[in-house]
This record gives sequence, structure tokens and C-alpha cells, in this order.
Amino acid sequence: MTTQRLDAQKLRADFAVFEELTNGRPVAYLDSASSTQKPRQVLDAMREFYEHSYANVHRGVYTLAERATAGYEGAREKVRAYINAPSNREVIFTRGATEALNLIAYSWGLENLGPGDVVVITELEHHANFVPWQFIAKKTGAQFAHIPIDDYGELQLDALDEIATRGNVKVVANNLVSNTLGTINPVEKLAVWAHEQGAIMVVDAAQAAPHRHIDVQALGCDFLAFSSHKVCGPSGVGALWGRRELLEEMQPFNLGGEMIRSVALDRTSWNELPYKFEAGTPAIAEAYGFGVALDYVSEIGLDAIEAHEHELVVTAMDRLGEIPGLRIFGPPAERRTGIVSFELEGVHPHDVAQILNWEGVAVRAGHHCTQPLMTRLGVAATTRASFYLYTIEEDIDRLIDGLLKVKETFA
Amino acid sequence: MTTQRLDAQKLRADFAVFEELTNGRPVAYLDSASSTQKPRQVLDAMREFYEHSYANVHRGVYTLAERATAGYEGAREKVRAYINAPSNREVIFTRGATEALNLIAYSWGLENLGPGDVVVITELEHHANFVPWQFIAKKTGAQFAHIPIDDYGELQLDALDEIATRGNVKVVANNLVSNTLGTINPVEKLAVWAHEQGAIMVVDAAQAAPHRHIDVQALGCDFLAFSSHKVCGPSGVGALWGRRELLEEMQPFNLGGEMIRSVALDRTSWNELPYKFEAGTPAIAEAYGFGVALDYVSEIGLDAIEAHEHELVVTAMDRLGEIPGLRIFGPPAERRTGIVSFELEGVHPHDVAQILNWEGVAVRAGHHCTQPLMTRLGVAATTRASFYLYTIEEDIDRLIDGLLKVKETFA
Amino acid sequence: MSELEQMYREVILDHYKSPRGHGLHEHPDAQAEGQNPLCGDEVTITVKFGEDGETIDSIGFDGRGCAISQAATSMLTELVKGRKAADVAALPKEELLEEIGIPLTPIRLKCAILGLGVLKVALHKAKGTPLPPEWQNLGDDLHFD
Amino acid sequence: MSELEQMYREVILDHYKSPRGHGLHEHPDAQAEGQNPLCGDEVTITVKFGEDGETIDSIGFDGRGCAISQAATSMLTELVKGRKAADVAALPKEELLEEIGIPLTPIRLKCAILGLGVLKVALHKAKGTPLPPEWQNLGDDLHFD
Ligand SMILES: Cc1ncc(COP(=O)(O)O)c(C=O)c1O
Ligand SMILES: Cc1ncc(COP(=O)(O)O)c(C=O)c1O
Repeated sequence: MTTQRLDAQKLRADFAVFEELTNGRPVAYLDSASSTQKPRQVLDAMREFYEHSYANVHRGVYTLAERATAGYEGAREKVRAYINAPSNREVIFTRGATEALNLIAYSWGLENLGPGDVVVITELEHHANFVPWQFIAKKTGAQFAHIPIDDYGELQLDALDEIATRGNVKVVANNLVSNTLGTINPVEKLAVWAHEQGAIMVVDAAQAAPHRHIDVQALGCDFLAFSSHKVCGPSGVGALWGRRELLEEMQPFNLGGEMIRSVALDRTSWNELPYKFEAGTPAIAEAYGFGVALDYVSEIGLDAIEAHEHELVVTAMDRLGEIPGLRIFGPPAERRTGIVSFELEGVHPHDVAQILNWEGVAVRAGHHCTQPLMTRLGVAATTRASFYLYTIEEDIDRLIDGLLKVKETFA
Repeated sequence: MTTQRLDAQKLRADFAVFEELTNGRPVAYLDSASSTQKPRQVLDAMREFYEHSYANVHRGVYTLAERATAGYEGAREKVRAYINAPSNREVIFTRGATEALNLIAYSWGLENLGPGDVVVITELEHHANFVPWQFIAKKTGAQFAHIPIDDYGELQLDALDEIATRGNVKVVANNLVSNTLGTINPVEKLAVWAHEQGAIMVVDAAQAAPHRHIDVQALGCDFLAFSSHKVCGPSGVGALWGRRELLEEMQPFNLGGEMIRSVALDRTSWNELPYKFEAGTPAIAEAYGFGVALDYVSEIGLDAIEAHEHELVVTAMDRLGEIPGLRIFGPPAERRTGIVSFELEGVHPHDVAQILNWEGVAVRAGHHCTQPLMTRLGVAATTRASFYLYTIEEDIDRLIDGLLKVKETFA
Repeated sequence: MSELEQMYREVILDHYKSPRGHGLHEHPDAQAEGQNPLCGDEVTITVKFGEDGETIDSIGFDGRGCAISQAATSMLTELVKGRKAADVAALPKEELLEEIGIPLTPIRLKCAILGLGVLKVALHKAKGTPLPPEWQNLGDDLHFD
Repeated sequence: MSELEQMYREVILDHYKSPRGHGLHEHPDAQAEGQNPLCGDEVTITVKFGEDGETIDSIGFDGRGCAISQAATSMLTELVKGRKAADVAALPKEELLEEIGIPLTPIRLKCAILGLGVLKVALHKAKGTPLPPEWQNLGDDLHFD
């Protein structure tokens, strides 16, 4: 593990978006937690693939189909390696983290949950790891319980004992990193507890996988989901990893071509893993591009990315903390990734973001698809700045200057 | 409606794949029914979008997010116009036709079907419009009935009366064009019959929309699905159109971000159409590229495309018919699109395709995700050649020459 | 300070900081509430009609959210007072947007017209005035149980 | 005719047209069937062991499908006759592929090793020999009811 430093200024040359100047300056793109920009390496590779290796996968015996299949299956192997999964048969391509989590909720949940069972999520889940479980719990009669957070946005694990008394805990679902607060959650501990209860552990790594080493075996989880578009890859694709024994037992989710072994008017049998869960023509070139994106960030190095973002978040928190009337949510910098959510007294986050945009600073304002967390924090929305490998200190300077303008405007 | 002719030779300049020569010749790509090649116009536009208009959609108030949202929603309007839907709120982006059909089967089917109800599909459905209904029928206790075909692969509508006696017909699902035989099915008639029964009419237009004018209002259907990758667009995206009243009443399918109005620990309410059905980050740039692809084929003209493919299929059927031991499946050229499935006596389709590939001819061999149809035809697989706007007569010459080689090899 | 910022300050912030028509009626003739799921803006509107039972005599609102949504609702109350329910039901959103004056992107547009939508729903519920589809889901609860 | 076509003709077509070991035993000691969902190739294999109950004394197959799948199964019967069940269970697919001799793409590879997979399943069921995961689903019916 080499912890070479990362040269963000140099890496920015890979991203065409920074070539566009408004009033002489590129965008200060501080919304990478929502989605990341794409490097040339990924776009070039996808173009090349579309031009010289494109056909439908799996089905053809001709050269283009072979190339397409090799590209698509090669990407599966890259995802496997990226998260250290035992086998690439356990890697399923989905549209993104959301679909991956729905797949688990439907395919595993509908069959295995019932009255007397308990589904446990947390107060800081993204809606993608909250609503599907809430829905399936209602549908099956299972209870829906949540782990509360403390004032730093950290999970209160002492609530677990009480939760265990409510019934048979069957599912524990948690994000490894909170997209609103950046909190790094104790997923390993939860996995141990989940397994003690006889439950499965579902990890939403949408916000973690782009920024930190992921090892599904070390995490000890049963399922893990993440999206390509948050890790420099194209939109429209993501991955689900699941433990083979569980995937084997599960019903498929989407049905159609490719996931079928044989179909007759009266009976149908499923294809083997992972195809059983990949109905229809997949996002072929996008999966390929996802693989190239994983190569791109791996080559830069996840340790270097983590260190770079940590530096930025320390700076950002220090400087934001100096602005009167500004309140930062969540834990100290040591226990979070490169995400800072805050409120500016008396100014709605949408107004903050609008005025920042006039200064070329792109931040996100809203509930960040974490409404239960907003309720807990007692706000309707926050303003969020989030960093990635191409973020530079100047972006933070511009954020701070912009916020001072906002204050001035609303004074 | 201008029926200008189409100059395939000229259009081929838009497709980089034909620049690659093997033994001095480009690929004779005869597998467009499986997936189509992509023109520069689409790839250029997507690249530009990824480089200068990319961010997550809907959520941001900054410039890049506005551009991304405008591009994404603009594509929705293009899809609406392409199929003449009444409103773009009725257009839902999915991964493709398969996911669109699953969405209907799950969201509409799970709530509205039960014992005593009948789901009607046809013997020539693609698995994508067969297996989801078979699955949901089993889950809900509904009957699963099929409309048989005659020896030309055309639907035997006189079976409808008997089917109506089996229970309450609630769903009729049919492809407008068969992907294996090219048969153009009488969807308008089926829609009338379906509505007489109080059933919904679901149209799988995956194989029709790239090749013929589609007008959902003229078809009189309730749902219609198709995929981008079969109409010169990127993989990973497709569209579902549904009648507003039905979509409004339906439960969502995938759950998560963006499809939510509000989420609390105890209750959740859905966003308005179409967002209610688009959970999570969608295939943003791919939806945009899909729209550009629809522009591309619309500019060439669907009438011109249809006429071009018709000429090709007439030629192909004439010439294939001269090869001894070759049997063509399906209807005469007048009642089909640019698709020809056949068998060559004594040679398995995989061997046909493999030897053709050595000659640079790309055809598909297999069951084409229509196993019930294969059973009806009494074969395990067929060889299929399919055409699109870039197909030239020379491709057919090479197919014929290749087949003669196959015969020679297996003689 | 850019021209936009200037306008923002003068037009929007004035209404935002001193909203007209703020506060709800205790016994309203018409009432509705709605929210913008994108940003959590919320608006409740109450109306009292005049003796003809048609003319908006008094209109009040309560809400929370961004300056645009709250200022636009404040402007709206000035715009519709004294008008007939049927006229307000047919009021094009462009009329309100003209009042607001600053260019709005599609996303912020939703904030700006939230109050108008809520008012149309209130009138629809009380008077049966037509409600174009784009407003029909405002304030509905589309539950899954 | 290219070199590939030449080889195809000589090696594959010879076995395809005159398969060795064709036909099933009526009372086999081991039996299994499998199919390749991609192309519909099907193979059934039956085995009779010698007196030691371990050595493959006789092996027969029936199937339909492409030349590669059927020819490869024919070659397989020649390859394994007289070998012990445990050895065949451990037989690397490369050994069979070498027999076949022509380069195969991943997709056609599945055709080529279908028979080998079916044989491994048959031995696993009869003798409990180890079955690597990649073969485990062959012939299973993963139904939804
Ligand atoms: C923590 C977390 N989970 C899930 C998601 C959903 O990911 P996607 O929208 O790519 O499906 C996101 C991103 O929005 C996220 O930040
Ligand atoms: C008639 C028909 N229906 C459905 C599909 C499924 O489309 P997709 O694989 O793009 O989801 C196809 C294409 O394979 C098709 O030809």
C-alpha cells in the first residue's frame, strides 16, 4: 500500500469540465457526493468500445459479440477485485446502488420476512437503503426499526439490545459512509451483531466505495452495493455483491432474457449466477466504462484519495467554523470522509446554493435523500459541500468567499 | 410524411465500426435485432454532454445540474414525441424494454391480479414479455394463457373466444414485431379485444420502435416499452410509456431517492409522475443519448427505414430460398420487418454462425429469447439475420456466399 | 454585486423578510397545503371569500422554505386579493413569474410556483374550479398502505 | 479454405458425424444431464463402472446441439474410458480442450465443456466426488414455485 500523495491540480487535466471558464474561472465543483465528473480515460475507452467492440453480450458467436462480452465480463472481474469479493459470479450489474438495494429487498426480503421479524436500518440512511426496506417490511408484516444517532450523527449502538427484544432480527442495513454527514459507520461491528441475531448484513457503499478501500470479506457483510457514477464512471450502472449461498437461494428480481435457463409455457428455470439477476440487455458499454473508472481511481490509489480528501475536509471545517452563524453537522474531521453539511443561520440552503452558483461554486442544497436524518437534526435541508480527487484548496477558498457574499446579501 | 429513399452506403460513414477491415472487408453486421451500432452523432453528443453538462439531475441548483436536467428532461420529451404520447409525464426511463415490462408486471400486476383472472400472452413473445407475466401470474394465482400461432408465425385470433371463457381477462401482452420471425402483430385488434374484456393492453415495441412509426394513441394500448440500444442509442436505457390514470394508481416499483415526496420513520409518500417510477440516479447521459438517437433515426425517416429494410428482406428471402436444405420460418416479406430466421438442414445454428464469422458475417444463432416459439417451430435454435438502416445488399451477398461455404464444410 | 444579486436583494428579500399576507385564518373558506419534494419547501394557504362567495377577500399563508418560495407566495397574496376564484384558477403562472422578475431555472421555478399551486388546490377543493394536471398531486399522500 | 475451417472439418466434423460412445446404458451406475442455456445444447451421459466400482468401464452419451458440443462429448468418452472416477472428477478442462485443438472463444467454450460438466455431475451424484462450483447448477431446475 503506497501512500503517495495525489496531485489534484495535475489530475484536473483529465477532466474536460474544468476547461470551461466562467468569468475566467472553472467551476468549483463541490457536489461529488451526488455524482462525480468523468476523466478522459473513461470517456475515451467507452468511445473506443462503442466504435469497435459493441454488440449485445453473451449471445453472439461473432467477433464483435465476443469483444463486447469480454469487455463486459472483464468489468465484472474489475468490480470483484475492487471490493475483494471471493468470486465474480457474486457480482451483479445493476443500474446503481438504488437498484441493487431494491434487488435485495425484493428478492431476499419478500421471501424471508414475515410477522415477528425485524428489519433494522439507521436514522442516517439514504432513502435508497430506507424506503425499500420500509416497503417490504409493510408488505410482509415485519417490523421496521431504526438505530438512532447521537448529536454528532454517530450510531448509538447501545440501542441494539432493546431492538433485539422486539422480534427476530432478520436484516440489518446501513451505509458505510453517510452521504449527508460523511460519518464513517461501524459496519464491521454491526455485521457481527447481525450475524449473532441470525440476520443478514446489507451494506450501502455508494458513498464509501469511491473514497476508501472496500473489502467485503473484511467487512463481514452479506451484501454490498455501489454506483459507477460516483466513482468517475458513467451513469446507468452499478454493482451488487452478495454471498453466493444467499444469491443461490434467492428468487430473481427482474425477469426476461439472459436470466433464463429454459422457458416453457408451464415452467421456467433460472440461469446460473450472476446471470439469474441480470434480465435483459444490460448497460454493456457503461459496465465496461465502470471497470475503466475503477482502474482509474485504483491507479491514483484509494489511500492517496482518502488522505487528500481528509486534508480538504480539515481545512474546510476549520474555515467554515470561522463564519459566524454557520453550524456544521456531524462528527469531527477524523471520523468522516470529504463531506461537510452545514446551515447558515437565517438563509435557506437553496438560497445559499443559488447565490454560490452565481460565484461559480456548485454545492448541493436539500435533504440529500435523508429526510429522517433531517428530522433528527431539526432542519428541512442543509447545504453540502463534498470533495473528490480533483478538488483543490482554491475550491474551498471560493466556497468561503461565496458564503460571505451570501451573508452580505441576506444581511 | 416524406418517403425519400435512404442511402445506406452514405449513412455507413456515421458508423466507425465499418472502418475496421478484416481481410479487406468491413463486418457484415446482420444482428441489429439484437442490438444496433451507434452513429457518431450519438457518441459525439454524449461525449459533449459528459464533458460539459454532467451532474446529477433534478437536485442541484447550480449550472451543471441545470444543464444535465435540461438534457435529461429534453430526452423525455423526445421519447414522448417519437411515440406520440399525450404527455411526457407518462414517459418513464428504465434500463430497457425488459425492465419496463417488469415494472408493469410488478407494479400493476401484483396489485391487480388474483385467482380467477387471466393473463394472456402469445406463443411468439420474447422472454421479456413472457416470464415476468408467468411469474406474477403464479405469485397471484392468476391463470396464464397464450394465443397460439399458425404455421406462418401469425397469431390465431380465433383462439380468443375460448380464452375469454377461462376467467376475467385482465392483461393482454404482445410484441408489435416478433424479434425471431419479424412478424408484425395485429396489436390494434388485440387492444380492442383487451378493452372489451376490461383488460389492459401491454405492447412490447422493442423490435418495432426502431423500424416503424409508433403512435401509442393509434395503437390504442395502455403500456408500451422499448429500448435505446436497438435504435442507435446507448445501452443501459429504455422507456416505458403508460396511460396516466393507470400510472397514477400504481405502486412504484424500485424505491429510493427521487421517487419520494416525503419520508419519515413511519410513513412515506411518493413523488409525482414520472419521478415516482424513477428511483435513484438514472442513466442520465444515456437517456440524453437515447434522445439524440431518436433524432437521428427520425431525421433519416422511419418510412425510409421501413422501405429500405423491406427491400432487403425481399432480396434476402428470395436468395435464401434458393439454397437447398434451407428453411425460412415465419410470414412472407410483406407481413414482416427486416428479420429472417432460418435453419440449414443438418447444421446447428451455432456452427452456421461460427463459420459465417470466419467470413466476417455476423448473425445470431440461438433461441433468441423465444423458447416457447422454438418449441412450436420444433427446433432448438435458428440462425437469424436482421437489418437496419446501415445494411447494404452486399451484406446479403456475403451471407449467401457464407452459407454456401457452411454447406460445403458440412457436406 | 452583480445585477442579479442586486435584484435578488431588492425584490425577493424584501418580500421574504416582510411577507405580506402572513398568518392563517382560523375559520377559512378554502384551505390547502403543499410541498416541494425537491427541497422541502412547505406552504399552507387559507382564503376567505367576500359576500358573493367568489371574490378572494382575504388570503393568508404560512410556510417555510427558501426565499423564492416564501417571497413568491407573499407576492401572490397581493396579486390575487380582490379577484374571483374562477379567475385565479385560470391565472397563468407567467403572471406571477413576471412579478418575481428574476430569471429562474426550471428547478427554482418549482419553488416559485408552489404557493400558486397550493392556492389553486384550495380553490378547487372549496369551489370545484378546474385544476390542471400539473397541480393535482400537490399535497396528496400517495401512501403504500 | 482457411486453416481453421480445415481443422474444423477434420477434427470436429469427424467426431460430430461419427460420434464415439453414442447411446445410453439402460441400467447405468451414474447418470446426469445438462444443457447450455445460451444455445440449447443438451447432453445426457451414462456410466458403468468396472468391478472395482471406481473405474469407468463404459460411457455413453446422447444429446443434440452444435458440432462442438457433440464432438467434444464424443472425444470425452474416449478420453475418460478406463480412468478412475476420482481422476475424472479432477480432470482439468484444458486436457479436453487440447484434444479439440481449435481455438475457442469463451462463448463456444461453454459448448465444448458441456459434456465434461455433465460427466462430473454424474460422478458426483453416484460417487460423491468433488464438484467445483462452476458445474453445480448444471441440470438443476431453479423454479419459481
Ligand atoms: C449513501 C447513498 N446510498 C445510496 C445512494 C443511491 O445511489 P444511486 O442514486 O446511484 O442509486 C446514494 C447516492 O445518491 C448515496 O449517497
Ligand atoms: C421483442 C423484444 N422484446 C424485448 C426485448 C428485450 O429488450 P432489452 O433486452 O433491451 O431489455 C427484445 C430484445 O432483446 C426484443 O427483441
